[in-house]
Amino acid sequence: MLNELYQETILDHGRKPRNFGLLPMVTHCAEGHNPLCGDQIRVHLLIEDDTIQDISFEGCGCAISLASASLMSSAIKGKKVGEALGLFERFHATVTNASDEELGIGDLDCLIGVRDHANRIKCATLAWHALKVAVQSPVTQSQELP
Amino acid sequence: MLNELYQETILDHGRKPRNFGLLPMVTHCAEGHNPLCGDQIRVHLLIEDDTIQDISFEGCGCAISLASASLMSSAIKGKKVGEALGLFERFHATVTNASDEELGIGDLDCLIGVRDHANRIKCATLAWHALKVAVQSPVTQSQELP
Amino acid sequence: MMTNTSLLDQFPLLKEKVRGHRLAYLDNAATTQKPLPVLEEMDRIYRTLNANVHRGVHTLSQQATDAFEEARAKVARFIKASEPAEVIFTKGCTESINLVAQSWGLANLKPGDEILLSHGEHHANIVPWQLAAERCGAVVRPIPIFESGELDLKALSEMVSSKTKVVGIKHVCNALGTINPIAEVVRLAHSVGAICIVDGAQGLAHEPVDVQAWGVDFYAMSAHKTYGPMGVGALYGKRSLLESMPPFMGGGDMIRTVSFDGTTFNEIPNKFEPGTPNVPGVVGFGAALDWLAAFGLPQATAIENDLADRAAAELSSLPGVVLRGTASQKVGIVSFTLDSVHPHDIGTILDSEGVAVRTGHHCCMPLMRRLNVPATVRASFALYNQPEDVEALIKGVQKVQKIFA
Amino acid sequence: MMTNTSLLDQFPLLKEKVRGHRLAYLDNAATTQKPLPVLEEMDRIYRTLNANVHRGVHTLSQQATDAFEEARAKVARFIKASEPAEVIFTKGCTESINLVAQSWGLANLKPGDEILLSHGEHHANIVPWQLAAERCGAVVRPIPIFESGELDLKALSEMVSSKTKVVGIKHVCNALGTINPIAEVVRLAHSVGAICIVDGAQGLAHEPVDVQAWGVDFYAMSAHKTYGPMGVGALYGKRSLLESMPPFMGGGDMIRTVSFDGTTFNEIPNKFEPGTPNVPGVVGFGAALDWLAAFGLPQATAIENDLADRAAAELSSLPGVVLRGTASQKVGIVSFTLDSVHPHDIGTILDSEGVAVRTGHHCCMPLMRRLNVPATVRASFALYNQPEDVEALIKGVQKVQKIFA
Ligand SMILES: Cc1ncc(COP(=O)(O)O)c(C=O)c1O
Ligand SMILES: Cc1ncc(COP(=O)(O)O)c(C=O)c1O
Repeated sequence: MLNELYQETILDHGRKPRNFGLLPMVTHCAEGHNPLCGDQIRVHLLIEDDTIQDISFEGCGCAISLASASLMSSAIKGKKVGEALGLFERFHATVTNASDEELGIGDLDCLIGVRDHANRIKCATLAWHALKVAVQSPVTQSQELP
Repeated sequence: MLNELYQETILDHGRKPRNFGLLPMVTHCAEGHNPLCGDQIRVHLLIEDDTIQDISFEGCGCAISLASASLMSSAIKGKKVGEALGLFERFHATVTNASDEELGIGDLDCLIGVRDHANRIKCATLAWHALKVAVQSPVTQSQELP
Repeated sequence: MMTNTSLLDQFPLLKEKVRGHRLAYLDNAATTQKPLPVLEEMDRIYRTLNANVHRGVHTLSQQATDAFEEARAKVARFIKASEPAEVIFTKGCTESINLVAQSWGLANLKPGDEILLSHGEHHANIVPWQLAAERCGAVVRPIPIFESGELDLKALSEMVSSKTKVVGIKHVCNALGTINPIAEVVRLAHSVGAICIVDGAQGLAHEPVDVQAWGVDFYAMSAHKTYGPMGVGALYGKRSLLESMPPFMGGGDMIRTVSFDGTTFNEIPNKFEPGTPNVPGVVGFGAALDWLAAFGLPQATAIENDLADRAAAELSSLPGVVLRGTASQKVGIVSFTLDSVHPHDIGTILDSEGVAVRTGHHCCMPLMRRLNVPATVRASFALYNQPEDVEALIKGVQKVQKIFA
Repeated sequence: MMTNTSLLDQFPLLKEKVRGHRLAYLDNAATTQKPLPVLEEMDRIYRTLNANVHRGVHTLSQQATDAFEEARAKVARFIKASEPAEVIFTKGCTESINLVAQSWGLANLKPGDEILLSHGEHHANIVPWQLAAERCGAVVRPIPIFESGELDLKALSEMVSSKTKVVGIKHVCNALGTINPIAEVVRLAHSVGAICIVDGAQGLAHEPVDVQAWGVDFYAMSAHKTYGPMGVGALYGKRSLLESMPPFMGGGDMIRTVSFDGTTFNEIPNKFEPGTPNVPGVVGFGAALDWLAAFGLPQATAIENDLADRAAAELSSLPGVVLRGTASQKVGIVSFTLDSVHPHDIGTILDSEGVAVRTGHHCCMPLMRRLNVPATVRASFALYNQPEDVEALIKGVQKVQKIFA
């Protein structure tokens, strides 16, 4: 059961998160916070033509939340905003056991093991929740350089 | 058990309390209140030479508290203040089972049955508590005619 | 009448003897007995998944959290709330009302504002408002009631004004049994922009509750009066109100971040639930509501009203007995006085016959003064009561009459 | 080391399997398991004398009242209070502290007054004071602590001044295990006329309490951390303080008379206990203290400290492990972090091995920031823990290291 959760892919993304850091240009951004373990993930987006042209995230957290943010960023870069949100819905349904569907998108499926650890679902979805808020939170010039 | 509590003497004192009403002259007075059943007993004293020359009470309450007030008033009229308070101590000890002693004073012993009804001890001692406060509460002229 | 004798197996206490007599437990408005399934469910929690909730990463803690949140969903369904987050767990109805008076009250009441409370309210729905009013300069005013125990709706409709900020009413009167017209009271409160808080302590176990249909803003409950455990209650509040309110108490779990420079608060319901909750108690509350729903509220009411009607009829045929509270809409509560015998003495004599009733002001001193009695004797029925309980009550009152003849 | 294996028969949950492994329950600072005698005593109350207290004239109610008041006397004796009336029953330590902050606090705090709280306090002893301070214009200031978790007494002695009105400190730190020097803190508080409130949540089960010898003004407790039930706590307060304080919540039983013209309040402890109390819970609390006293607090502490010392020694020999909290006076709590692995991941992996620990900020966010860690892993011991529990913990941490190698 546990081995399913802490797989090599997750450990790898947790250790070396992809798309970590700042972006040269940002149009949208938001922060997610999980008080249970103190995880904090900030998602930066460059949205043009309703498409996520670029994405990055910063923050600190457990292996699950960092890996999930990293996997998410890889999975949605280049996707339409609506597609990305649709993916979140399917991802959410899968990890909360509401759906049995495999996602088949990038390495996202390797987070399915979180199902057996209900108290870690928040970690696995934190970056996604931040994404959802971010696409509705355009940044102004002043917010860009805090 | 119950018959021991609601004896003829108690019923009689409850129905026709002795020393009920006001006094022509009062030196001390106080009120006792039992929120559980709403009993309210006001004790009036005429103390001269450290002696309870006269006593009366007013109020409303259950048969036990009225009978107890009536019995008390009969028992202590004419007694020294210290004697009366000493009697309260013995009475209290008896009804709370702290002592097995019979009181042998007037009809006070007929209240012993209250022992088996712990929630009525407050009723049986209400007037006594008021007495104890009263002897320390001299009235001023203005308080006498409220 | 429906029979409920087989139920008694679920209530061990009802088979005990008291002062040598079969126990006739007619003090159900004070607290009901709890059926074995509820006791066993609490015991199961302690024995198999005792852990703190919300904060734990380990399995037991997750299981405890799931059971706890499931109970919240049960309470929400039972009172027809639109979502579980509108249910806050407290230690009882009294705390629930204090939460509203202190959190909503202190944040919203201004000098001159009026809080209208029925003259029949329990102290639990008077004193918290007096304490809040004193701090804010608001005024508490009684809504008149009739001698029958019924609310004077016309008087209320004339009292409400732009000054009115709160209207408080109990769903069911613990002293007299009156069922109040909640929907109408809510309508009058809302017509002037006031909130309506309903004290549901005596309602939950006996009357259907539909907070959404009524549109009530707050509904306060106690588990122990509804076949559930002591030390647990709940407050229903509309999401928009709960969200707008400052916290009542501070502590763990109700916060998002804490620092000495400032603290931010969690979402509802957690914002109002600091500290370790009573997990087995809350789960027991949920189990009690399940149990009651399975028995059937209409069945329960039919049994209780039938017994209360019999008791009222027989009592009123006894010389000197005056029934108190004669509203047309009542639950199974019979309150009475007996010419020239103090209720407290009646209570003691009934107790000596194994009949447990409540005597006193029932935490409704203003109501007693309104009725001009120092106290009453109250027999309150639950779904497990039997015709023998009524017989014992009547025999007991006859004995009182003989002693005090 | 003393053996306590036979004890396990009293704790059914400790024999359960979790995720296929023997349960090593090391989350005792969150809540302890409850021995069968405590569970059985609560069940006995429900089954044989379930009734409301204080207000009833019938036998059951009197018996329930007696049991309830006897528990109050037990708590008073356990903490060496001078009389039972100085013990107020609440739903937990959190409510106890809120009671003081809102009742004493709002009545006594003025703009500019200072409330000094140790930097290590639990949110339960910070947030209530922030809420009160905000209303009164008072200021909350942290008392520095050392990296070891020890209080900086010298700093406190320099901070106290005529502005200081409250000094708040926990008896024992739930996150690190530090035992604070209560007598000294009380002395410093009193030297400037401030009151001292002690958060005893983690103290009661592990350290002797003597409120009179310390001279502490308030001591707050939770039953569920002391082998007792959830949903019950207590507040010790000095009679003179409690008497001078306005009520916290309003309702039944806390009043002497109620009318719409004004209300007068009951004496302590009733003034602070409105509504129906948690009778079985309170009696269970008393039973838990009896049980603990019979086992022997020194014996309990010896077992716990021995296991914690072993765990600390073995953990610190593992690469990358940093022990957090190294005070010289500690109870059996071991807090640690592991280089580059987040505590939450450690917790999940330990859970999969049957080891229940707490990971997170332990409701001590300011303390975590002071130690510069987002969270720690905490293993907290109780008197029933076994050497196998330590072994399972160490094996689990080794597994974490292997996975994250
Ligand atoms: C030090 C400390 N204070 C206060 C509390 C709060 O206690 P409770 O949650 O039982 O109200 C806790 C427990 O979480 C604690 O460890
Ligand atoms: C009408 C009413 N309101 C409020 C309460 C208070 O409930 P609790 O004592 O459970 O807090 C009661 C019970 O005494 C009641 O009957």
